[in-house]
Amino acid sequence: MSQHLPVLIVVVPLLLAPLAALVGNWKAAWIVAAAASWWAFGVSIALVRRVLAEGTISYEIGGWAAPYGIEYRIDLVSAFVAMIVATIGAVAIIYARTSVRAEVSEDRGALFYSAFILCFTGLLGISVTGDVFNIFVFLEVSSLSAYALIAMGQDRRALTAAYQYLIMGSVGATFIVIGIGLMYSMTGTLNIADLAERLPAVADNRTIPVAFTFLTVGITLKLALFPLHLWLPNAYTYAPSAVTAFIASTATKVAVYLLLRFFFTVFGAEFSFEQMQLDKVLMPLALVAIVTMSLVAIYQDNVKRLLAYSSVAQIGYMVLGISFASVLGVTAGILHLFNHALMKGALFMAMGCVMYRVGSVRLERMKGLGKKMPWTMAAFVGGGLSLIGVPFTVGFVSKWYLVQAALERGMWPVAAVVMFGSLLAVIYVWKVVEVAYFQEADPDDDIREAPLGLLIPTWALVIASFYFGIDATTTADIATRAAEVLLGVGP
Amino acid sequence: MIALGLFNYWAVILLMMVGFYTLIARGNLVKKLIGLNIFQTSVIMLYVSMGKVAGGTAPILVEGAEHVVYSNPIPHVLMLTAIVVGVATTALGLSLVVRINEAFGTVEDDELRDESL
Amino acid sequence: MTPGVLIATAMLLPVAGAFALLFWDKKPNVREAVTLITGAATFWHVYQLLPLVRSGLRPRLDLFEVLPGVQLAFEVEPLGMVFALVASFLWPITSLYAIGYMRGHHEENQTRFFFFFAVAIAGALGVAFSANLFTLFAFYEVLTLCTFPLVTHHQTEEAKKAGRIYLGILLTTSIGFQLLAIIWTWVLAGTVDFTDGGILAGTASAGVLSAILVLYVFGVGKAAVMPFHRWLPAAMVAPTPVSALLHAVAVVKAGVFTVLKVAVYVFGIDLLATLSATPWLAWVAATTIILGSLVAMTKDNLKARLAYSTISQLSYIVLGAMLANEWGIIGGGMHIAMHAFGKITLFFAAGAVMVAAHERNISQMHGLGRRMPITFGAFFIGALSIIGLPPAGGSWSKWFLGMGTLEAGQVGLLAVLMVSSLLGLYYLLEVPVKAFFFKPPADAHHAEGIHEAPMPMVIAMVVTATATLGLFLYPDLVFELMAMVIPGGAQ
Amino acid sequence: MDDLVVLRVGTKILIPFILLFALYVQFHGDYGPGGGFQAGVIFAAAYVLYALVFGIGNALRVMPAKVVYACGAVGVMIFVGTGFVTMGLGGVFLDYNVLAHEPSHGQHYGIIAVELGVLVTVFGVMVAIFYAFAGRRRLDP
Repeated sequence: MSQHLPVLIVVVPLLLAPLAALVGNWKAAWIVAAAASWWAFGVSIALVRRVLAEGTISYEIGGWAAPYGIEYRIDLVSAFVAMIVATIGAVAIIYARTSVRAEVSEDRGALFYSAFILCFTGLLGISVTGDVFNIFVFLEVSSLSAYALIAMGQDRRALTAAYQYLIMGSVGATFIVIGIGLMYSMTGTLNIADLAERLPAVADNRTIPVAFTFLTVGITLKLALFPLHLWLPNAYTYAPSAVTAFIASTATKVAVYLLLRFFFTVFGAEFSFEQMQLDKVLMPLALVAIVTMSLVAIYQDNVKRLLAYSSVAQIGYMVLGISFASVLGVTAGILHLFNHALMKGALFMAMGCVMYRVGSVRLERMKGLGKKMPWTMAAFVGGGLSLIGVPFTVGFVSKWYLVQAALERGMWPVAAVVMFGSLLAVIYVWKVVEVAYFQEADPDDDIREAPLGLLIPTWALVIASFYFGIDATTTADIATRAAEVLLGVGP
Repeated sequence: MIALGLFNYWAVILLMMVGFYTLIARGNLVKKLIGLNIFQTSVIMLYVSMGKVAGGTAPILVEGAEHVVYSNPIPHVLMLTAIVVGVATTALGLSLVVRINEAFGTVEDDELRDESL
Repeated sequence: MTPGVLIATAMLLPVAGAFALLFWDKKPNVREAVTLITGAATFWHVYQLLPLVRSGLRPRLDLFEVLPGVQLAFEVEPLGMVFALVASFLWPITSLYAIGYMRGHHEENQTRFFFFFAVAIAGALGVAFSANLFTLFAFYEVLTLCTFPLVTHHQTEEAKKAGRIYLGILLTTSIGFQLLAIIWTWVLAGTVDFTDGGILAGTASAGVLSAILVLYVFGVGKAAVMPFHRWLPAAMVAPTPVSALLHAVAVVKAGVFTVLKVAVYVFGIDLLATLSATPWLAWVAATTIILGSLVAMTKDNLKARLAYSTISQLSYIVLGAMLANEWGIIGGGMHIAMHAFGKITLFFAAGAVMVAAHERNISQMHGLGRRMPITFGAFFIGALSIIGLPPAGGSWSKWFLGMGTLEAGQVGLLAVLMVSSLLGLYYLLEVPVKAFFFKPPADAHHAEGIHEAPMPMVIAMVVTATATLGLFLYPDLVFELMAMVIPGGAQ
Repeated sequence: MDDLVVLRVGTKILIPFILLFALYVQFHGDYGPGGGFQAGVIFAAAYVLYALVFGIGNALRVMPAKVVYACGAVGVMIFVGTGFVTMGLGGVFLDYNVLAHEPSHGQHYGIIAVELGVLVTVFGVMVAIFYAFAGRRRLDP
């Protein structure tokens, strides 16, 4: 049993996804979906522990040996990303039970959960597989189901948002396939470990830089790095709340994982950053993303859209960390993957609570919510503090490492930009807080606190974002070791 | 003449550009999808032509014969998957277009933009 | 109790008291009894630490590692002892005063007020006891955030605007500069622990260290060095007890305390004296002293005048730190205590006038002294201390600061101190003089029926005024503690 | 389309052969060219042809939308289920060798089973897409 864990984390949800569609009734479908995500959650924890104890795990699908057959290869980075996805999935599914009922029509409930689990499976699959074409397949599994999920939003603009995402996402995925194809044509292998071994021999050939470029564009499109982020704000704004919370904390994170995987493991840091000078591209874009997207966020009056722009800025932080290509920088990037998943999940979930009671997340409808929905807004403040990077929250931990990485390189202006980004976060978070706490509500509104079914998952993430801010040694340790694995300097 | 010897790649690039251009330049959502399809097809061509070994036969085991040159089957197999993905994307895209048409009464990008505001 | 437990209880008591308050929301008498008892108990616990510190011990409490290598830890050293003693002694007294004030003024949301008040004290004690820069920064931010609801207590438009300035400046400076400086310190020194003699010596060029010093001094927004002083007058919209304890003692002193602590334990006096930024910053502080006094003279609103006086006085302490010799440090440290008692007395008196006569402006206070002799008598004593005249405690700290300027060879700075005293003579003594000796204005509506403020307020005032006098007669304790801060003791 | 006799008769004759061909492709798919994907598409083509000629109402009576959706789901489960069976028999996921007494037979069985899953899914999805578009009412002009 335990030797099958690497594949079980993917195939059990894959088996349960159609089952959820088959059972038809949304309640039963929810049970199936919850079983799938909690199963994956448990397995992901077990995998992290095993990888920490024993090192990289390899699993050969169908018993075909590695470079020929498909290999599932789980190192610390994969296990950590899988754990992030599974954790958020497990919390989001609890949240979905109440939230989706309010926002998605009942006859589509079963299909919703089926698509949800498929998306979940795809994201897990990307993180555990050791085969580049398999990555593409899982990427499409997750993306296609994500498009469908977004289209289920109440607002009709959800449809156009999903369409826009579909077009841009497919272009991104196709770019990735082109990159993979060109690499295959030079090396004749699709296995990540094997590719990493064979690429240096042909690195002088012009095909490899071309493949590299296609992959860069494709992946940055998927992770919504500025200026390829245009699909993201609408998609996050109009998707059902549970979907926003889930996708915002997982989909882009997995895309960042792809970035790490391709540029560090497949091409190697030396090729990516010294030969191709990737940092010269990524770092300015990341910095611009941090500043401009935070500024744009300030001017939004739909809070979900505000948070979506903030997400683009936060992706900038992750990419910035990676662009240092040092252990500290990559550690910061990986840490922020996890930390941002927690806080953005909590924030979007809090907005889902508002959506549930108020029916809108526009700023002018949130007047006086601090009194009427104290727990919800307290959760928002908690997540917001983390976004700002106040001590004892996860956001602080990320910032600590990021600034450290910048200073280590002597790039103090970069560190200053990071700080400036936090200050912009103060403004957009406080904008919401002021409306919720300082403006009087309409007296005839009958708004009550959100139900426990929504509050408990929201607070679970808020508390986690405080817990891992107070005791960050575990996550920081894992992230450091993961960074060492990626840079090949670890034991 | 080397450039002409790689005519398959030229064809792929041409298709790719046609698809990409349609995808970007056309305002009609259905036409965008068609562009996306052409774009994806060009990638399929890229892979398939990549797997062809000059003088090779279809990769089916020929009983008894030794030293037979086969084309590389893996790119073809991969493209089978890519085709499935393409079909799924198109189907999903078209169904979205149908619903957009029902919700907004138009499938033109510029009109939609006005509607959304 | 072991020292570690003492430290923990001293900080936990206010928090526990705060939560206990919530239970007696509906019973004001019980609620306020709880406040007073916790206040007294907290002071008692802090006082228990005093003999240990005087005997040269440094009680320590290590909680846990937050980040690898960075601990949440507390250590009571003499400087922190001074600050903790002052803050915890004045808390129960201010609570007593607040009871009279809040009831006399019929304020709303009193439970929330007392709750955040107590938490703020816990934050101040956390700052006082912090054993490293991280812990200090964390509690510094806790203090910022939990005083925000106090500043915006009235929830009016004006309060909202003040709150924005308050939070904006304090977070901008702390996240933008101070955190950057802390992380820079960590990168250079590999530690953020406060160590005798400093940790930065020899880690980088003088230019870099000067830059870090500038970041620290301006990054501690709570020290209100110009141009980052605007938050302090803005915070005066808060109820007077908040202005008294937090914006004359706990919050602002947390700022200057941080500057002193950084000067002594991070840079070390010897290193500090060699940096080119140090005299420059001393002159910035001197400018603030003069400008603050000048602005104070123009203010007719008594609380605003006191606020600018505070800005000016805080820079005495920053100046003391930047003199970078033992007399400067001793004078600065003593001024923490001296200014605290003097200024809180002044605020108490100002609040008493507001409650009893409903007057805020000095021009309306003519002749009030005859009706409220105790109040204005206390004001007079407080004013003497701030100006630095015997028989009030403030004269000692000024004396030592003056010696510091001479030792540093900065006669110009000595002149600044003198001029500032003269200005203080004018803008502070104007109030009691006019109150006692001027005739009430013709349109004054307060002629009849005005008498002293409620009893709890008068008691509080008398206690602090007496203490101010007492500190003149017995400054030994503070001096002794401060002398222990200096490596090798004072000659 | 009641008047198009030739079409109706022609279709009736063709459909069984198309279905048979689909099965041929399916069962030939273990070691030779062919397989579930192609077979599923051909199978669906036969069905779509029927629906085109005899009307979607009749087609829905033969196979209601629910059954079609179920096909899509069941196929995936057959595929994944095969993997679980091989795991249960002591192999790794999708290790067909353990399915029979000797590996090459096992490979036969395994591939056929997996391809059957693919066939069912592809058929289900293809017909579902057809239903989704064909069954939609026209927008009022």
